[in-house]
Amino acid sequence: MTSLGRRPWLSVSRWLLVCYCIYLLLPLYWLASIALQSNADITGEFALLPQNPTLANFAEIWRNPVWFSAFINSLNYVVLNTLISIAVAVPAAYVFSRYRFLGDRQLFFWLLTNRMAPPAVFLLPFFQLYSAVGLFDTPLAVALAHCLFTVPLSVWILEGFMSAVPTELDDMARIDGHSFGFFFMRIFVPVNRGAIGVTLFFCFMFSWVELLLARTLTGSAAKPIVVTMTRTVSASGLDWGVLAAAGVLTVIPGIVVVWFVRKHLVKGFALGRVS
Amino acid sequence: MASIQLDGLSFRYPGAEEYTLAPLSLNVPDGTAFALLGASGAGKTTLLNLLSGLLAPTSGRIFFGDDDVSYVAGRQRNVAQVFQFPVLYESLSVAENLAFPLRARKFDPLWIDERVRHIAADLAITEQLPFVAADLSLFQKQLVAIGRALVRPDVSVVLLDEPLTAVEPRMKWRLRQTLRRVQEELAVTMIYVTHDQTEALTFADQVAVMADGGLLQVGTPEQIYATPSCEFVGYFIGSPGMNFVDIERLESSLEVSVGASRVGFRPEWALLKPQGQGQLAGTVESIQLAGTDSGAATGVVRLDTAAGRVAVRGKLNVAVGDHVGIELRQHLCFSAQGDLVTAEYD
Amino acid sequence: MTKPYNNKAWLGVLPVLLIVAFSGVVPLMTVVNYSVQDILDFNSRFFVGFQWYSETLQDPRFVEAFVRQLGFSASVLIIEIPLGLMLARGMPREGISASLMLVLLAIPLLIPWNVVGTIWQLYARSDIGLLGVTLNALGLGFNYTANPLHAWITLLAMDIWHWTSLVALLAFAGLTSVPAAYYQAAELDGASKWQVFRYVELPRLKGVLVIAVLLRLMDSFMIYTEPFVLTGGGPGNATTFLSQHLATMAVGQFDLGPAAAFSVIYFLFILLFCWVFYSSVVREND
Amino acid sequence: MLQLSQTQLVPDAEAFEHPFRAGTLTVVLGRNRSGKTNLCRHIAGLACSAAGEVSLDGRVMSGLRPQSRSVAVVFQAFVNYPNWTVAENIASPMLAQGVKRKDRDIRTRQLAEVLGLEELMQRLPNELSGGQQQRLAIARAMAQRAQVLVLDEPLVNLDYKLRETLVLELRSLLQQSGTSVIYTSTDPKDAFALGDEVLLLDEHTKLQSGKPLDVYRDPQSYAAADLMSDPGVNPFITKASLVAAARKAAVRPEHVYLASAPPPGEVNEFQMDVWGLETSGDETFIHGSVEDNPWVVRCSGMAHVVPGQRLPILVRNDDIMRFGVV
Repeated sequence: MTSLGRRPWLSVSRWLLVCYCIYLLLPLYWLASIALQSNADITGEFALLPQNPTLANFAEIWRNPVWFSAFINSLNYVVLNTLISIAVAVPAAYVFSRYRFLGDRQLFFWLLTNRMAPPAVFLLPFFQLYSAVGLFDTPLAVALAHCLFTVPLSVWILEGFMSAVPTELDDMARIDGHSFGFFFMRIFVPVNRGAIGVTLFFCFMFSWVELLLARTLTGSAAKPIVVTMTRTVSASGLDWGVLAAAGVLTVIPGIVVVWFVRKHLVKGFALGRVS
Repeated sequence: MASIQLDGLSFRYPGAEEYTLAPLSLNVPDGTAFALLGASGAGKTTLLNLLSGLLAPTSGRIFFGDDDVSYVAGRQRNVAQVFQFPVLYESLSVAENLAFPLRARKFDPLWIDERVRHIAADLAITEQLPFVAADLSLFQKQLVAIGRALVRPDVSVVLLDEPLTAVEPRMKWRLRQTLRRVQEELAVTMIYVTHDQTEALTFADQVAVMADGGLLQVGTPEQIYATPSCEFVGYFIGSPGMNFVDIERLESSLEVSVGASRVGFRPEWALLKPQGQGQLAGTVESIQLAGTDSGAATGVVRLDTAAGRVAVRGKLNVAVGDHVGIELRQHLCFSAQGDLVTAEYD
Repeated sequence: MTKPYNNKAWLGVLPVLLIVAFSGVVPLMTVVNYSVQDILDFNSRFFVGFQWYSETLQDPRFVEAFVRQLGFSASVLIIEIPLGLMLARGMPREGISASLMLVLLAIPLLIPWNVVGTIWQLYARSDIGLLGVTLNALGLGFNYTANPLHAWITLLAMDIWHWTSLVALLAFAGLTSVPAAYYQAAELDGASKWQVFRYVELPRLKGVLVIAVLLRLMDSFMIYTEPFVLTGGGPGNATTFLSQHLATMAVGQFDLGPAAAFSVIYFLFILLFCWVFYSSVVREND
Repeated sequence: MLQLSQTQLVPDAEAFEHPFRAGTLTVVLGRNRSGKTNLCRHIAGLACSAAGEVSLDGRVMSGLRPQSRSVAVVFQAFVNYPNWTVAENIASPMLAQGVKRKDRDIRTRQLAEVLGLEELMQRLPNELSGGQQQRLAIARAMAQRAQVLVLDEPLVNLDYKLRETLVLELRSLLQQSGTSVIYTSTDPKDAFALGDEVLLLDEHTKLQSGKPLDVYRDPQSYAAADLMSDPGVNPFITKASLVAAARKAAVRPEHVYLASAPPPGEVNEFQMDVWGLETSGDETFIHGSVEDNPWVVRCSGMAHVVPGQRLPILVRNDDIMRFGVV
């Protein structure tokens, strides 16, 4: 809209935003430049730009089964966690947004406390529990453990979005004669696909970044990327190049996911409440 | 206080072909109560946003008094606006809300308090002054919003965008009367946007009827109702609107102006007569009761005639299917293009 | 239209209850169980009541770690909340620049926490890091692995880099919910920048800011991975926070009782924050 | 015939009975928050605080879910499925009834033509104007071919002129449909324009019912009289002789005449201090006070009256409505 009423006083905050973006991008740039340099160049004499950029580090990761399988393991439990969380949270959020029932407030609060539970507290008990159940060192273990955090968050966000959808829609479907299942799958879920997309982003965000639980619940078979990276630093010589390359590769999936849900991101961050 | 002069003012969104607001010229004398009447999408709110400075005109000029404000920012135009829902500083008290525009313009604090009390008394919201805006009822909040618009002595024009939409039907009448009374007392120029003809004809000295981004007619409520400039205005004002029939379809002759090809008459300008009388013959298609007059049922009779459907208002002493005559006690003449032709009527 | 009361609704909530209880309730019970026993090995345990609790509370290392944690969380809040708010006010609201800015700001939230540590390690090392080398070139003798103050500053800089976007995006969501009419009315009033922020934007940001403050408070209170990767709690234990202290106790020295007691105290503290959050935001909406 | 018995629209409201005869169009008239929406939801079987028995042609429906009641509803807000096209929205009830695709498409096209939506078939509801969205909701309700059709103040969110045209369309549409129609409104004009029958609701309970003209002519209570006039009746004052022993008396705004145009029959004269007036062109409402009672006088055309003026007005004897004659 060609408008005169644009808020002229943006200059200070806009200038600050630009500085912050630079502050944000510098370390990422440095990660990428290290990833493009051979170890010799990195530890050699310091240079702002990579002298002779090489993709050797990335090739090393691609070829080396340890790194490659770690990547797959990570994606494995992240996707599993996201699917479980959404499959479970969508019906629960529907019920929270549509009905009052015995203990609904207490349950909602209890869910919230789990989202806030410090992972460090659960290291040992998780280890024992999942070994007892025979799930240790499997992607399902990490996925389930992460559910402790992603499910409450998903219910919270989805409930916010769903209460913005008028209940007359449900009434309309009942009056038309549709069964609840038909209404839910063919009308209610599609109408909320934006909200589900945003929730998917939040689940991915949490599950992909977490280290503690992922490390505790995996041995060698299901070792995720996050763990492999910490091992490389401490154990073998400090191969910075390969480490940086792995770092770059872990950033990319996040960017892809956020690009797809960017339109609904703002509402998601309002956790569906403010909108 | 200022008169408002628009010449050739228009607005079009960048990239769109047709105008959201086609070029129009208008003069609103200082201190008048002016109504912008039209269905939704007629361009009323776009015109309002051009006046408030939210939108910059695509072409044409806006003059407040004799200075050109076409591209001046809203804050320098000394304009106030009341929106469809109450827009207040929810965390501030009513008194602070009313004083806000005055403090922003650095008026003397003592004078501000006196002015705030005066406006509050005028709008009968004196007891609400200390309360926080958020705690008021919707009706009271809208009164405070109106107060905020009137509190500045130097306000050039007060813009109102369908201010009664969110107010309960029973309270609309009170708010309308308050608005009209205050407008006359302070003699401030007001532009009132609405799609409701009762609000427009009640509130305004001058009414502008708009449709599809164009200005069709500007006139006093009587002119708009009695002599619509074109068929659209004739139909739009009045419920049911004016009937239109082709002249050659009329049974008997009627003094008709030169160049007229159609005749327009309001439902209450016609009279039902026994078959064979009057200028038009019709069969009763439906009857819509509206109440009783001296005991007899009255309402609107809809008839099918050789010249199409017409509606006649009066006593319901007919039944569906009756063949009757329609006598036109009053009528207007329109050209083939639907514009009013100088009418002769007794 | 108030929501109808219907206990059949439990069917929809049951799966959530099962999943979260499986990984939430059982482990918590085991922790509480351990926290009141002295466990030598699997079959010899003695009930010791609150001994571990009192011991932990007096343990100087716990108190130090607790104070460090509070210090860290406080400084995180003091910087990130206002900074995030100001960034949000500068963010573009329409068009492609708005989407690009959203994606850019969301990136740090998507990087695995240990990779954030690694990035900052590569960035701040005085031998190969862009920041480290530049600071030294300016003659500041910057070395976060040796100097506790430098370690703290680097940790803080990293956390700001990592999490301020969350506050900015939350505040931005709150700002975009302000209807345009309020800005227009303020413009016609001739309100100043500060007045617009104070009387139009801030009242609407209350809910969102409470969420931001409590999320950042709790997440910073639980921080483990990034400091572990960057400084390993060093130099010495200058940057050993609660989670790290707990991790070394529980996994390292394997004295289960105190570690469990510590965990319960830690959890109760978080529960307190949570209750404050629940009562101020969620109840306000119901 | 739809029969309501022991119906309480809210828990402590007075119970009432009412038969909606088959094929008739009943306008349920009541102020805001007088229980109209609860009545609609009660008949349709939707969750609400109303209680009581609902039976259709003798079959008790009270326990049944909306799905198994032959009741279609048009809500006040324009409720359509946002992710389905116009055509899919109209076909929705037929889909639920298992009507085969061929018949569904034919009936969908017919209904779209009747309601002027034929060019918009592939559009989504949010691309339509307010009037079109409500037409879509009406088309879907009719596609259901239910025995009872409920419309809860369907036109209240529409523009002034659009409302007028849609009332006409609805009238012809609903009369041909042959189903029992329940149409709620706050405006007595709708009762006259649409209603074969009118049911007055006040304080969540039935006040009176009958033919619109009959209820208009002899209301059984002051509240019933007040409901049938907009803006409400004029309360009569203490002049004992005129209102005999009635506890309450009132006269309708349209039955107060200006001295300049006296009506036939025996009249009584009053003086009105004019506060102001409202006009829509066809008619004018003069607001003022008569012996410090707020009164409104409705006269046709655009009356020229100035606030502060003392206006002589006339009231015919048999236009005065007397209630509670002792």
